[in-house]
Amino acid sequence: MTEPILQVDGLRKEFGELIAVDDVTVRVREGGSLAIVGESGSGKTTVAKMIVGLEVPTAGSIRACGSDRSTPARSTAERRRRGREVQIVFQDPYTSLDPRQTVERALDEVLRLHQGWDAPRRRSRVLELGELVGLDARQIRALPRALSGGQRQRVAIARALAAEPRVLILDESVAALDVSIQAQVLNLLADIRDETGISYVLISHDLAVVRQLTEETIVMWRGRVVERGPTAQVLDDPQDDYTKRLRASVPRPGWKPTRRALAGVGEEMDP
Amino acid sequence: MSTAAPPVEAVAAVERRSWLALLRATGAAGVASAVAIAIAAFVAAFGPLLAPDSPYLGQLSSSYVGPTGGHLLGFDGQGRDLLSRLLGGARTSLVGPLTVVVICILAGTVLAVSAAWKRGTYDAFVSSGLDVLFAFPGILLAILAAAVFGAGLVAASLALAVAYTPYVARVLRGAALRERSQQYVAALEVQGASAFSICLRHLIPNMLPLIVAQATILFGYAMVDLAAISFLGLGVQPPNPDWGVMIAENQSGVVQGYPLAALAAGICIVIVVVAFNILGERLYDQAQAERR
Amino acid sequence: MSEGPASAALLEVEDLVVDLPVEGEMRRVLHEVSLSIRAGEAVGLVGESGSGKSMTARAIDRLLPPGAAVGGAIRFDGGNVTALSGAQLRRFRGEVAMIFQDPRAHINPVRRIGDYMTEALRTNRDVPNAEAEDRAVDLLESVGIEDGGRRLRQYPHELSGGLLQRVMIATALLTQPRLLLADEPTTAVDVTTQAEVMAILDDLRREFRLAMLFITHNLELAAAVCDRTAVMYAGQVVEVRASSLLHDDPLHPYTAALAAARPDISATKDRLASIPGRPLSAFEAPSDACAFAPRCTHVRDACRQQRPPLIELDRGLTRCLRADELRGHMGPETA
Amino acid sequence: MLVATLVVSSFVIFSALYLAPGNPIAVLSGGRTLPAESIKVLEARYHLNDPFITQYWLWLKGVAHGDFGISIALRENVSTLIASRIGTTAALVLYASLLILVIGIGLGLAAGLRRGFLDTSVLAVTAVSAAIPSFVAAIVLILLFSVKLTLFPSLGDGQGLFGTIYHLTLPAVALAISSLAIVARVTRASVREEFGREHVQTAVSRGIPYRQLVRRHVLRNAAIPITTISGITVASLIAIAAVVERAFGLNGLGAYLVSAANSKDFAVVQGISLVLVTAFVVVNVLVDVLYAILDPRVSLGSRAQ
Repeated sequence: MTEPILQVDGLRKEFGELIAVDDVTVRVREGGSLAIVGESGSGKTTVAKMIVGLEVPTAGSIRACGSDRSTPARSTAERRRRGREVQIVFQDPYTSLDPRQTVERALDEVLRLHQGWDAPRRRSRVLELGELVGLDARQIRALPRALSGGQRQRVAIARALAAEPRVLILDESVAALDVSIQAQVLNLLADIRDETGISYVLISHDLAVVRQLTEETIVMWRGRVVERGPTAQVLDDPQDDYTKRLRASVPRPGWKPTRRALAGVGEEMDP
Repeated sequence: MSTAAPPVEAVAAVERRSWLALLRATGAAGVASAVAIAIAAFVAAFGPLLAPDSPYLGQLSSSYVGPTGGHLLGFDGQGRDLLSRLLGGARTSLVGPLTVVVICILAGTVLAVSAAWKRGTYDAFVSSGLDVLFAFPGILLAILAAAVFGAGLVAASLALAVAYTPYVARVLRGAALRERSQQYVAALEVQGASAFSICLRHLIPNMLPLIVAQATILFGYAMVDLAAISFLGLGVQPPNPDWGVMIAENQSGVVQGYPLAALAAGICIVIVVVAFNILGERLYDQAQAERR
Repeated sequence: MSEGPASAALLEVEDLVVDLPVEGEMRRVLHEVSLSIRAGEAVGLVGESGSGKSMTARAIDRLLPPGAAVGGAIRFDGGNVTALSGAQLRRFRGEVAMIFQDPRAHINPVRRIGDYMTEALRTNRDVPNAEAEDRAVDLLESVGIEDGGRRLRQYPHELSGGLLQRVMIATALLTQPRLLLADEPTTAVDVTTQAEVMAILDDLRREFRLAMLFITHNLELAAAVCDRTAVMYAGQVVEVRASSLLHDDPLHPYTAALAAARPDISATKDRLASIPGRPLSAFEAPSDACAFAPRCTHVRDACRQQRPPLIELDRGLTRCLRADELRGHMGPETA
Repeated sequence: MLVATLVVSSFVIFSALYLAPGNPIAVLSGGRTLPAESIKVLEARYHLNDPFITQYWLWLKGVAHGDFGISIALRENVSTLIASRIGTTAALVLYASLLILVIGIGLGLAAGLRRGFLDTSVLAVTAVSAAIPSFVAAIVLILLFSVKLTLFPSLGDGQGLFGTIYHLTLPAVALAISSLAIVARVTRASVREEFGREHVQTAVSRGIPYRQLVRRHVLRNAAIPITTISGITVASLIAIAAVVERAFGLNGLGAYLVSAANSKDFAVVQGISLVLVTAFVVVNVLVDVLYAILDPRVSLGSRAQ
């Protein structure tokens, strides 16, 4: 068996007294797609931040594309190499782009960072990337404020892909989009996977989106993994109490919301 | 059909706002203020060349003599041509505040951006250091500086710059923290861009409208404070012309019933400060509006 | 589920038109919105961003920003809402309670929870403070907050978002209103909390025989908890349908497309039937054509030549010229 | 924080002695040539032969007991000199603060609550008066009220309560005018901003009457930023008072500080600076306390951003 493209073992993160992530283990095979499901406070976003190096793990190890990234990068070259291994697309289309930078310049900046190409070559790659995510030449020259939320999210995807990463982390990347736009972006992500063979890690609270995009699922609750397995199995036949409750909370035709014992699992109770 | 651009998505042709467009957006009062500032700057640069007479030499016999043919504004208490002194005084009255603003904006920006970037203990250290510095009112620090280093524009300007820096840094730190938390910054970090280049090429340019607004507002404050210090005799030293010095020199005229000499210098200060205040306020509103 | 006679409606909105001043010019935000709610009935109002669903609620409660131009009619219990002022308007607002999406911004941060909850009772109903607090504690208990007495003495920043949303719901019910306008009350909370909040709303609504206008972007949620659902697009209501029929037998292509575009939790779709383009705001949409025409896969020339009226069809309402012929052919299965 | 700030500022004020060009004796004597025994006295007084930190500590101990040293120019105890002048400055600052708080906040509230003529004129007048430096205001006031109308004196401190108020009126107005305008503008803006808050809309949607809405939700919340700006401006008066005292020939601390700085009377400069900084810091701390009372989200010690 070949080594997984992303391998996370015993990951832990403490913020002072709070244990945000506790003993999380993740495997993603090349070309595979994994969902990390959970609600606020589950630690799923902290896991994503540690994988891309925005947070330093308290304990545990992270390996991507065969090299270790458990500790902060020492050199510029190392930092950029990691950038070519794993990329991320965030949730908020409105702050994910520099408002002063055109799409073109944003993509060009990333290309310059990673490839030793001359200007014409970078320019043609920018157009190629635009085409890949469905942006025309006019949109490529535009500033973010001229673009809709869906278009901005396409730009964020293109920027991540510009580094030609092997793993793309989607941190609630379609959560802020309108339903009709969300469908477009989900289809786009499926097409990109077919074309490039990239692996996805989807961080999401939306089980329908998880079903649509991933093969494997991990369910997190209060920093710990409570259930894992093939996505269809986890959603159709959840074993853990919390997963069951999460599944039952999704509105559907004929759904009847019920009140549970309030101090029960998952219920936030503050002082 | 797979990844083609959806048909009805249109792109509004929104260009990046030029500084000229920004100025126009500040309205009639903003533009008028900018014009007033431009005139003041021109006078500061070329004032001595424009002056009809010497700002230094005069005859005591003309003391507090009103406007006559060759002397549009008459004479000051020492019989010097008032217009020439006003024109000559523009330079020190504007260069002083400019020095203050440049220093405290530079220092404030560096402190604010580095604190916002590093966060944690470094930020706490910088912030509490600034809080302590906040305990020195600008004028008091300038008087102290004059007592230690001797009276003069340089000591006064440096003292004011030090006193203003915590204020600038505090305002800009808030803006830098907001910018730092934008997701595009995290995206660039993940790409492997260096902190220095992200700050220089993204953070600071995005804070620029606010920085310029701050600088403009501070210019007005610095001008008032420096003129006050010169008025106290601890800034620009007579016989050099300076609007603050001129008010002190000609205060006796007010009581003697000839207020023009002191008033003229006062009016010059008020006009320039009003212009900086209004323009700064409008630019600030624009900077805030752009954030939304 | 038939449309009753007009007199039976508690709230009736007819051809509501709203223009707002934006940068010096008037911009249309609502385009002939018509809607009715009977006493005790829950109606969902669904739409994507910019469709005008929140603006509709604001117009009903007379909360539009200054300078807004309002046309059409809003009637509550037979009375003309748009003509109300002063004490009458305040009394009307006591009968219509509003729940907002972001409780943290909508509750005064410098006053205690108890003050927030009882202010309207003390001020408008002259209920003594102690009695008002007792009632508040009772209602907190019915929204699942047991230690109400302690909560009343806390400040908003000491409570979590989910708890604050419950406080807001309890507060809305304190003055015993007859209509609840709930503007995306669960959008900012977690899925499990959403289920909890919806259950509470549902229970209390039935207990108090309260009518509700439930605003959301989530079609499945609205359909699951409301008797009828109205779908908005570009500042107009394009369909009103019994919730039970909405999913399988929609009357407007937009509703059908919206349902088809959502991924399915119980099955992986090969490809989502996405709607091309982006949702339009009222002022961007064509005014002399069907607003959905530019994105509609069933569009004909006629759709571009006039704005379709809201017509009745199978006890529902639709703004589609081809509704009758397309019926059964625009559902998710055929998309 | 209060203690830390005071320690650091006293340290800065003390070490200014060493920052100055020339040896401490030259600084303390202001360049005057002193007889050998006077130098001995100075050395003993400032413990100049001890290590720097010891010198500072002994100086600070002296200050804590009210011993600020001896004025080289007047050959008198600095504390006596300060005591005889502090009253004038305190009265001037208090008088001006009162004007700022009453008129500034009053104008700001009126303009914030009523759109129209009053609002526009307050905006226009305050835009100009915010830019009038105290010494320019001083000459205009002297010209109008002493020279032309002869209603108020242009010089001197005055005797007794009424005399003091009478003599301090023009100086207080000159000192207050620009701060008053700034406070009025910020007050107006805060009221407007609070009116636009979502929670105010909630109160409207619940049928709360307008007057109560304004009082309990708009003004109550606007009090927080108004407190901040009032605190900053009132504190800043402490230093600007020097300028006004000079312009009106008042015998206050600030004017004395300036003449001491001019004549290089170093002990006096140190003493007065320390008094003024302390007053400045104390006002800021009072504002922080008030802030914590007004805003339940702020706990004492965490300065509002």
